[in-house]
Amino acid sequence: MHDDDTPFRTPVPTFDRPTLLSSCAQATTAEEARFRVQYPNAAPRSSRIVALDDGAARMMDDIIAEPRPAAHFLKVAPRQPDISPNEVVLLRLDGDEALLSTELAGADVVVLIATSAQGRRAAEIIGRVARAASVTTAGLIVTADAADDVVRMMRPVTGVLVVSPDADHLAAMLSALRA
Amino acid sequence: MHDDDTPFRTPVPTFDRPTLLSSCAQATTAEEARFRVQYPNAAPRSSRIVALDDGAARMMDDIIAEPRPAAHFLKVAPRQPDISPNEVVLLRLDGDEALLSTELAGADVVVLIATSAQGRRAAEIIGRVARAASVTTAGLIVTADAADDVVRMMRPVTGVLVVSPDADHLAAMLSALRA
Amino acid sequence: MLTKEVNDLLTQTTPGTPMGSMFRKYWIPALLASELPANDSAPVRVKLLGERLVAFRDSEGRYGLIDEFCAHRGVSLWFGRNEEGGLRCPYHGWKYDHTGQCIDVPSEAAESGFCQKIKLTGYPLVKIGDILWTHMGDKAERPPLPVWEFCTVPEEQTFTSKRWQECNWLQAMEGGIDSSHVSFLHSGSLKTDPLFRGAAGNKYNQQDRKPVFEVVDAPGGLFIGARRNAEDGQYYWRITPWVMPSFTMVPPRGDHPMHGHFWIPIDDENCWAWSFDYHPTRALSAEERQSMIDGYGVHNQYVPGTFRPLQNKDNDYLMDREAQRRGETYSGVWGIAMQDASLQESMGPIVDRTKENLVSTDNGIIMARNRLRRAVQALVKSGATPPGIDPAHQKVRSVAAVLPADAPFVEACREDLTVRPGVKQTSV
Amino acid sequence: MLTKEVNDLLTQTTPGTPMGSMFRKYWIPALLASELPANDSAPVRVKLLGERLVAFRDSEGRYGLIDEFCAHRGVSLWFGRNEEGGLRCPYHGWKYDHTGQCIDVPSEAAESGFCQKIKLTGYPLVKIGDILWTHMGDKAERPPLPVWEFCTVPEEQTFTSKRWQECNWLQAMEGGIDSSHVSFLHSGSLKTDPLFRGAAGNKYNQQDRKPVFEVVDAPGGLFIGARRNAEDGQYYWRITPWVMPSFTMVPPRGDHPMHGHFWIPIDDENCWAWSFDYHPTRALSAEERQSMIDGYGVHNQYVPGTFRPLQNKDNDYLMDREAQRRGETYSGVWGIAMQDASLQESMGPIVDRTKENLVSTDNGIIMARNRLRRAVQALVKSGATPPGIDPAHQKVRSVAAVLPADAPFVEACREDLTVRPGVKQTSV
Repeated sequence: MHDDDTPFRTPVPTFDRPTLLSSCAQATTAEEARFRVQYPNAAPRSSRIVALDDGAARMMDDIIAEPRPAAHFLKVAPRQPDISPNEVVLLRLDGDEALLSTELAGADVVVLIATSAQGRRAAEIIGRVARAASVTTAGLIVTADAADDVVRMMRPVTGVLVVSPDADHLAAMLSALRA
Repeated sequence: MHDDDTPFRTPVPTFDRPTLLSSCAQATTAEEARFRVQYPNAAPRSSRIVALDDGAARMMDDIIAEPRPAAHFLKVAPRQPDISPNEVVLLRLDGDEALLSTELAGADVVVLIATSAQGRRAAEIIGRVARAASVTTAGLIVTADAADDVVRMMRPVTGVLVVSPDADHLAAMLSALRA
Repeated sequence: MLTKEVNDLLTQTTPGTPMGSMFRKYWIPALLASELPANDSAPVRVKLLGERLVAFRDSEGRYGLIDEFCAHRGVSLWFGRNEEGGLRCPYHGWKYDHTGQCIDVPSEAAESGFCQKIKLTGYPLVKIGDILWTHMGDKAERPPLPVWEFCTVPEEQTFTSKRWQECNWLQAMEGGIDSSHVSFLHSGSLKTDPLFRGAAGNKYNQQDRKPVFEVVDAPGGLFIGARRNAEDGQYYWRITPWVMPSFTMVPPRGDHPMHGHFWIPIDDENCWAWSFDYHPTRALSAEERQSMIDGYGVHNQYVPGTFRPLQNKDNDYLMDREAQRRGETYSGVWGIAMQDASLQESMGPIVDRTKENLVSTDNGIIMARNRLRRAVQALVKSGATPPGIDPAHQKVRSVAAVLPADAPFVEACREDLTVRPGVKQTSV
Repeated sequence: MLTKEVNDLLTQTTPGTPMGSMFRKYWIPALLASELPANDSAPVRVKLLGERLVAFRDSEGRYGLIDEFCAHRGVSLWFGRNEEGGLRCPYHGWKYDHTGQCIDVPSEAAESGFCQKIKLTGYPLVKIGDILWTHMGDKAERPPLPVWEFCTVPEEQTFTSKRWQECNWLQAMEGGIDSSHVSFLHSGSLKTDPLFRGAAGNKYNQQDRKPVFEVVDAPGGLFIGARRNAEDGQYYWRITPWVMPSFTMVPPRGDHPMHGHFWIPIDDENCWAWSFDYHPTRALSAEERQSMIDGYGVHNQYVPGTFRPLQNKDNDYLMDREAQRRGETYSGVWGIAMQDASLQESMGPIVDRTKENLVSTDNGIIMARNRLRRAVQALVKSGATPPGIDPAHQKVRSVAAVLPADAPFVEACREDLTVRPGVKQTSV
């Protein structure tokens, strides 16, 4: 089927439309804008930020000065004991170990950070398990290079991907998403 | 004659009326409202507030904390020497005696306060003399009961009558009337 | 006059204001049921008490009154698609049910449950009579549903309209309890309006243009009696009930339908004047209903397709100086409703009551303001339930009657001032 | 969401504001060349970045963009007489040349040299393509003239329009980089708009309504890729370039002309939405040009004699609920341009971004805001030249392409995303 199989119909705008009291003319003044959304209309979100490699872990350390109570900052542990094909061992900020399966329970979004393809295996597991659990994933690749291999690693495991040479997008993204 | 003897005529509103610059549309904006009445447009009023009975006198004492320079607060004196059928002896706040005839001279409004029918005779004289002198009278009956007898006493001698169980209407009325 | 503080207290009803909190204790009219005529019909923008809302009727017929703006990026949901059990924002497809709960965020996996975290403010909408009523306050303190007689009689006995009035609710409402202007402003209309003329009582109005007022406190508000001289030393009384915060009824004339108003804040500078006509015991005649549709009585004509009066401030209310000169209308403006509205709008968006000069015949207004002030302050101080919420307060009628000279009017008309199902109004 | 501080930083562009200083670093579109059609034609009022200006074309054909108000008594020079090499105030005859220099004060002796002491602000106006461009910043730091492809191709290959949009520039611009709304808001238009329909790529849009986004930093701004499933495990990519501060291009469809936008602040609550259509290698057909004039594609119809859209907030954008129900338009509003503008205006004059709830598909917008914030702060801190001024940054094109599953789209389309004179666009 082609789109232009649909017969083309021109709507005819006319002038005989009244201005309703409820019209947008009333809807978009600066005065009334003050009264919009007077209450919290979204529950707090719970996010997991996972540094997949050493460069990503350093970046993460740089931004966690700002307190983000609803976010867990995690790093892929250097040693991965062979627990299960669906498990990754992570390290909390305080150095304690945490399991991927535990962290995913109750998470709304997982943000994966990569500066290289070093974390390929962990990325693959996190992406697969998060998808099975219907947890949204976002990826941030911070690299000045072309980064083909990192894109290839991250694309299948994330729902949206951001590529930038600048580390400060991480803080901007977390803040924008209320993470 | 019946009202509906008048032939019925339907005015025909039309759309061909221009909006003049001087139209009400310009006359009723919030911005221009600031510029209304920039000067005192009414001379001070002089009022006499008369408590007709003991309950009314106690009520009056409660509200005169607020200074009202244009108001004279008066109570009907317990002893009424037989001076004239058109005279009532009143007591000022400081306890001095004052005559109704003196107080009515220069008064704009007389507010009579009653909580019972105790002051019937004084009310009758004040109402009659005030009407003869073209001084407006208002009555306030403060009572939780049906108060038939108080209404019967006050109605013939006042131009407007307020009946309420709450004493605080007195202050509201005096303030509203700039008394 | 009022101090600036009290004027602000009584006129401001946006969220967080004391009077706004008080209005949010009541069931108030939100829109005409005819504005949402069918399941999945077009959503309607509603602004009440300064809040921007959108009303819709979903595929199952459930009414919703929710925040107008999508939680995602703030787009107006008036542009939304009302279909398949909810209102969907046309920008990125977020969808809300009739309670304001987000039920779909297409960019997120349905299983993620993300949408459950998003909830817009939602208020109930309940159809009683011709009106969809809402309660914008705390759900836990929702009062009983309204029982006003005009909206609980059979539908053939009642008619409701609403019009946009371009001023603060309080000065509009004050017109409803101000009987002393009838002999002036509306004097022409008593002769010509099909919903007024012919009543025996009209002659008292016209013979005695200086009524005397009595204002009597009532549990739900006030009764305002205006008496005029009648035959044999008796008085012709016209009794207006006012129930807090803003319900008023006009005293009846003959067997004409009874009418009254609700005055509901849109925001601080606009209000809805709701106007109803009903007869307690009989159907409205076809002629009466047509007169109401045509804008007679307390109703009005409209700019087509809107609730804005045909006569409005942009066309000087179609003022006719010749009709004014001939005495057909006292102010030159046609119709009871617009005679009132034109003058009230001319007072400014929020009249500055520090500058007014009241006289003693204004005592009905003075008392009403004081009742409102007391109720608001009691609510703020101790959470006291304001008058008018108790269904017993709502079961009132207006009265027109000839009474003996010394009869206290409230006592003499105790039963007549109360709703009595199956008994017609007391009228002259 | 953004903090209030950052929202203010990005949305305010009047003189002295940080973002206002940044906009004043660029050449920006000021008016259509057709608005000043001839020497000594009528002057035109222009408001840009909160500054009130008047544009005119003098007797020698020199363009001037100067302060709107006469230095003498503040009269608007829009009332002026454009004659004999300058614009003369009609009040007392003061006259200004195209640079804003006062060249005559009739009340003073010419010999006094008084007029030389009077100088209004004046900005350059340069015609490139259909547009008169201006630079409102420091003359000493004037950058190279703009080299955007749409205004440097031969005139028969290009068409430009502008429309007034009644909201802040940033929320309008954000619509231009928000690819995720296309499958919803514009879904009807893909079927019916003569400037879109028939492209092979349209089917991917309609088959896969959940695109996946990748956002890639570029020297001048961003590339935003939206991928949808195509045949044989490949992806259909639509790539939107954004060049700072506010240039966006829509990915092409088939051999239809390419289009895009500039979003230029009028003041903080209004902006110009500039819309262009061009083909890199062929003349626009008569039918295409007529469709653009008729308001199809990214263009729109006007209230006659103005640049205000025929569909505007005062008439609810001529919303057609029946067309919405039939699915011809998703929101009931006709035309791509007004579909966007209606929703963006409904968000309020300056949307309060502290209250929004972004999701991860909004990352294009998140990144763009962060780039703007960084550039403004770098400008304030160290005077750093913002991205988008370098002519190399301006030589971009949008792309629509089917690529292998694992290809990074910017690398795979490096050449296609760059202006190549004589080579047509890469499109599906």
